[in-house]
Amino acid sequence: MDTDLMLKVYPFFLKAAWVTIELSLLTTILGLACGALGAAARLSRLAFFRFLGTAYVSLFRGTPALIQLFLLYFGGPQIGIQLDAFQAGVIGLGINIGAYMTETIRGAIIAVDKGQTEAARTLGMSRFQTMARVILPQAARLMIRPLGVNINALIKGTALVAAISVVELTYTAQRYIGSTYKPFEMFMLSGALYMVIIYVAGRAIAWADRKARIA
Amino acid sequence: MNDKTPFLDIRHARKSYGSLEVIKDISLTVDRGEIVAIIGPSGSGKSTFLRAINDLDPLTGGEVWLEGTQVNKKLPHRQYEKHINQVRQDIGMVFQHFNLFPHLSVRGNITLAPKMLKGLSDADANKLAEEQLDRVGMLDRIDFMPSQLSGGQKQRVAIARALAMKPKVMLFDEATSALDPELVEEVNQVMKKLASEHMTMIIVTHEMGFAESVCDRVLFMDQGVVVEEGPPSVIFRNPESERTRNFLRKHLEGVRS
Amino acid sequence: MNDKTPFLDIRHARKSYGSLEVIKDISLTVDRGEIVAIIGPSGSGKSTFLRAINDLDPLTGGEVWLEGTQVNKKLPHRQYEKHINQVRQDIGMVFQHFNLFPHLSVRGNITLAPKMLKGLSDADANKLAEEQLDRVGMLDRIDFMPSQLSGGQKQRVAIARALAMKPKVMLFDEATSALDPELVEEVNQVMKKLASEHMTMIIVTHEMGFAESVCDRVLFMDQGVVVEEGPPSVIFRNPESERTRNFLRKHLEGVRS
Amino acid sequence: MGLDFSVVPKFMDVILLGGLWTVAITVCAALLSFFGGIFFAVVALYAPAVIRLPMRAFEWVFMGTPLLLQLFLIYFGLVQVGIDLPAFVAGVIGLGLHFAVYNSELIQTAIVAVDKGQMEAARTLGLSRGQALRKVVVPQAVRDVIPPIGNNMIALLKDSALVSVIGVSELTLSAQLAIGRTYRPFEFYLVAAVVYYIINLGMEYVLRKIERRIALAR
Amino acid sequence: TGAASADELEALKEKGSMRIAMSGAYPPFNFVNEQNEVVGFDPAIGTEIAKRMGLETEIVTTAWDGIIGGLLANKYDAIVGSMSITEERAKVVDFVGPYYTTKRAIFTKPDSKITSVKQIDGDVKVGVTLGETHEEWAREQGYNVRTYKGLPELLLELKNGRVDVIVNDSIAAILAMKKNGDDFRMLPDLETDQIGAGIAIRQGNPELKAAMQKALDSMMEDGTYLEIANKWVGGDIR
Ligand SMILES: Nc1ncnc2c1ncn2[C@@H]1O[C@H](COP(=O)(O)OP(=O)(O)OP(=O)(O)O)[C@@H](O)[C@H]1O
Ligand SMILES: Nc1ncnc2c1ncn2[C@@H]1O[C@H](COP(=O)(O)OP(=O)(O)OP(=O)(O)O)[C@@H](O)[C@H]1O
Ligand SMILES: [Mg+2]
Ligand SMILES: [Mg+2]
Repeated sequence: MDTDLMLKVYPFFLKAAWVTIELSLLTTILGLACGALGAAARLSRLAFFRFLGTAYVSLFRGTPALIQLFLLYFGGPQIGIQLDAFQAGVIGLGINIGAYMTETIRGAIIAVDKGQTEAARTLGMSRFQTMARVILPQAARLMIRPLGVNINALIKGTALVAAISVVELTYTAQRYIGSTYKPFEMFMLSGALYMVIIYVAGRAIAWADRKARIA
Repeated sequence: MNDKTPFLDIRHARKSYGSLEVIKDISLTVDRGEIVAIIGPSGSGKSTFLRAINDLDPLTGGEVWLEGTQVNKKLPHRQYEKHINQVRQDIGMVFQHFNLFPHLSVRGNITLAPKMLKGLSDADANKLAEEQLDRVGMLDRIDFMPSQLSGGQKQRVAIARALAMKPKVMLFDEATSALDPELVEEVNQVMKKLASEHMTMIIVTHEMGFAESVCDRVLFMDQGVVVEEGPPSVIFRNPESERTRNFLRKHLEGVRS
Repeated sequence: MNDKTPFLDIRHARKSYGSLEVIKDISLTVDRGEIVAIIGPSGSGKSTFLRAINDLDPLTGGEVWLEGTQVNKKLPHRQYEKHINQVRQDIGMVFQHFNLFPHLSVRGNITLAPKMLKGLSDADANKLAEEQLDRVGMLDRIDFMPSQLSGGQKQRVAIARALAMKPKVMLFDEATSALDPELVEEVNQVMKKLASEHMTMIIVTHEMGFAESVCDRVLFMDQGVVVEEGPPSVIFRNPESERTRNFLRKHLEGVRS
Repeated sequence: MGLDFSVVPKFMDVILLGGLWTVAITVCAALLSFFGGIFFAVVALYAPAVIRLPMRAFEWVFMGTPLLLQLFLIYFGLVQVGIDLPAFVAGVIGLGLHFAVYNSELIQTAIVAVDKGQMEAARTLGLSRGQALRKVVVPQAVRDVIPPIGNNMIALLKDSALVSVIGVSELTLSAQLAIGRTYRPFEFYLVAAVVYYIINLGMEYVLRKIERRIALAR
Repeated sequence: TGAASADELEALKEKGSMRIAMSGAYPPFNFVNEQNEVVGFDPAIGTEIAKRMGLETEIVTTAWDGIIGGLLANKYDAIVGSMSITEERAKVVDFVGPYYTTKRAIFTKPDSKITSVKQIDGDVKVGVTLGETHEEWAREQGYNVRTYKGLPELLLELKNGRVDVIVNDSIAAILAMKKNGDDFRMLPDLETDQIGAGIAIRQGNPELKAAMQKALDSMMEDGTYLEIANKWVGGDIR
């Protein structure tokens, strides 16, 4: 084990970890937005929106994120979408994880007892009011943990953007492997940083879950 | 509204699920202040009929009128939504499984709809909640969460929640059948109290004794039709039809062995 | 076993949850073929007592003996496990909520334990399942899944499942109180049939009428003690204690309003 | 640059063969992740601390690091301590264990959620704890999480693309190979996406069938 | 893109800088040093060419799988990443150069029984890097080919004994072994052409191509090229 080398390069890994963190945060936000929209579409009264929602989930869950990224980043310019690599990474991964989050959010919403909707509607509350004040507050508790799993997968999935020239944690490791021929040391560094990021994210999610449960 | 218009008027109600006809042409008028019990075997369509009154399970045929307004009016979606949310405020409903909102306190459960729909201020809504909880004897639990209440207490809160909308009629769908026998009585007392205040009520129940002591009229339903209808003394003591007799006999065996 | 040894003998049973004493020194002997009912208000300890008999909720003091074998023997963990799994085969138990195994068919529910524990062949286990289902009138449902059965049917299957182990005594914990009133009767019939076959039974129930017509002896429990005990005619008609009288009065109000 | 699919047919056999490898690795890894998940879940809930805690650490590593890295360590790392796994086997183990850990989380929650009455009923019949777990509790827990486990399996299909790093010529690698020859990335990635999608539809179909079958067993 | 109408040279001049792409993981040609900077023969050549054209350079590192896709999608202007010039690639991109040449080489472990190219038959496992020209070549020879992500993996696998021989550019491999302290043997009797490495640009830019070629030629003439080659590779590799 070449600890000297590890000591020398670890600051650059820290910097790369920061890129991974930024990517993860932005992707999470975009993914949640897509998930919320997707779930709304899938639960819509209108068949057209339901179809859109279903097609979105099916296509984006049905093909590898890597290929979606390639098509967005390399294929985008052909239809006039010019994105830099980081933007493409966030948008590509965000839309991809959004499809998974759609299902998570939808699942939590339909898991709320139907009697709750009935009771609220019986009082004269509208569909929207019922959703906002009765169903969503209850669904929120149910969805935090499964969304946490989505986020965990997303953080690890950010490694894919190496393929479109974003130098994040995994590609930093790979570049150093290329020049130092020390794969184990480099992966040890990146692996440890991933574990820290994922640990912190996990704690944050557990905290949110606890908060929601107490409320 | 002139005096000849019935208070609640259900005309030729029909309901099918696919090819299964669950309600077969039932008509019923209820006067203001009248208390009607609906009894009948499981699957006879009692719940479906009750839930049709506020259009929760829309009828496939027939009309429901409350004080001269048609409840189940055919309207374009948006107008219908507006209309039905208005009408439902006049029709309180209490379910077998309470359906309290678990994320809100007792107070929150009661004030949610009045605040949202009637624009009550916090202070007014609170006053309203206290009044209604007092009415069902639950004032001391106003800041509890539903999970901290017994079944009977939950049901009394559910009743208070419905009452807080000042409904013109209350529908009860087996309000006590999910309760332990000892807890039934406290809910029955609340319903009796409402009866003494001349609240119009339609009560689906399995408790013949309670029906007998509280109601003005009893409907016996079976397989989607009203088999027999009349004052409790007649229905329970001298039913005309064989089916009613059979049901009552079995039922008493079931309850008293 | 000599004739003076009681069939089922519970001696000075005590049970606490922390500082809460739930069973306070109850002794009870039951003869072979005897049918005992336990009644009492909610929280009085009926379930706890019943579940102590097969050591599902172990007692904190006292002994349970069945046919000369101590059920709640203190043994090292592994030996205890072996012992208790053996003994429990002799003690059938039926719960309020059936607890059928939802992932297994009716047949699977009944044959699981005999196959695993008694090493019955598929053919023998099937024959056994058919016999027991016939006994509770459910033979035609042998290949249904529990989700396809009504509550009463589920409970009859649960009884058949317990009977398939050929138990020496059957414990019933409010076997009918989760059922719709119409479905209660069918389960009561099965229990009556077992009574006529001289099965030893201990029945926790809320149905006084049923207890009266089936049982040889009734125990009234309250707050962890047996307040009164005797033949049903005495307990139900002429109870000695004030507490029993109170309970029975309230209870009748609850059921019949 | 317009799309030109005329180069595709020449490589179709390579792509389809890659598709078969993808199916093979997905099926094997899915099975491993399923049974491994049950095993880990039972260990996590019931094993004594000496077994449970190391297992927990092991799960932690799998939960906390990217699959890419795990595959690399299994394939290139284990051989240095004398465990020489063929790439396919290493891929199956990496993918399988990675998702087994996820499945284990699901199954643990479900085991805890199985109605207490089920264990009681089984114990009352005289079944031992182990027997009750095996025949009554675990089957129900697994049944309850079939839909989310199905999700994991579909994610596994997509992640099988990563096995290309250790040289298993699955679908993504085959597409890359064709791209390497023709320099037509879009065409081949699109073709690969379609093949993935078809495999995915197949899996969804099977899952729906299973879900319908278990719906009765609730 | 309307490449045919407007040559990109103009646009580059206007912008004042040129983006050049490489994997960043192919020492000594391009790699990251311990200061996390991308250095090596390729960036040096690319920077020098740009300088002679009056342009700044911006270096992009990207995984090899997508490197041509990125060029075609206009994510950068040239690939100066040790890309071998092949007929097939030339159908998709234009090449400036070659800016260096190398030879294909086959390596074995020092104690291997394989001492000649002729001994490589169907039982011999041949490791190559995915997407390199060597992969295609090895397949054409009918070898039992296994593909990997890059040279580090190839060397590991050769060391681990999971492949018997590897096929790679001679220079990169020799330098890597030196650095790594490995003592692999090059099969002596491989008959192979020189392989030229070129700078890939988008097609339809004759002026850009000519300008870059001119810059390359001039640095070869005035000795700058040799200086760079000596610094990074340790010899002239024209
Ligand atoms: N959503 C539905 N789809 C199909 N059939 C339904 C649906 N809801 C109810 N039914 C059927 O309609 C019939 C009447 O049901 P309903 O719930 O009104 O009976 P009920 O008299 O309230 O019975 P219970 O006393 O058990 O509550 C039953 O046969 C039932 O199976
Ligand atoms: N696991 C437990 N921990 C603490 N207290 C318990 C536990 N189980 C039961 N108790 C308490 O023991 C007392 C007796 O409960 P038990 O369930 O035996 O009553 P019961 O007579 O069966 O009532 P019911 O008619 O409602 O079934 C109650 O006060 C209950 O709260
Ligand atoms: Mg009903
Ligand atoms: Mg009890």
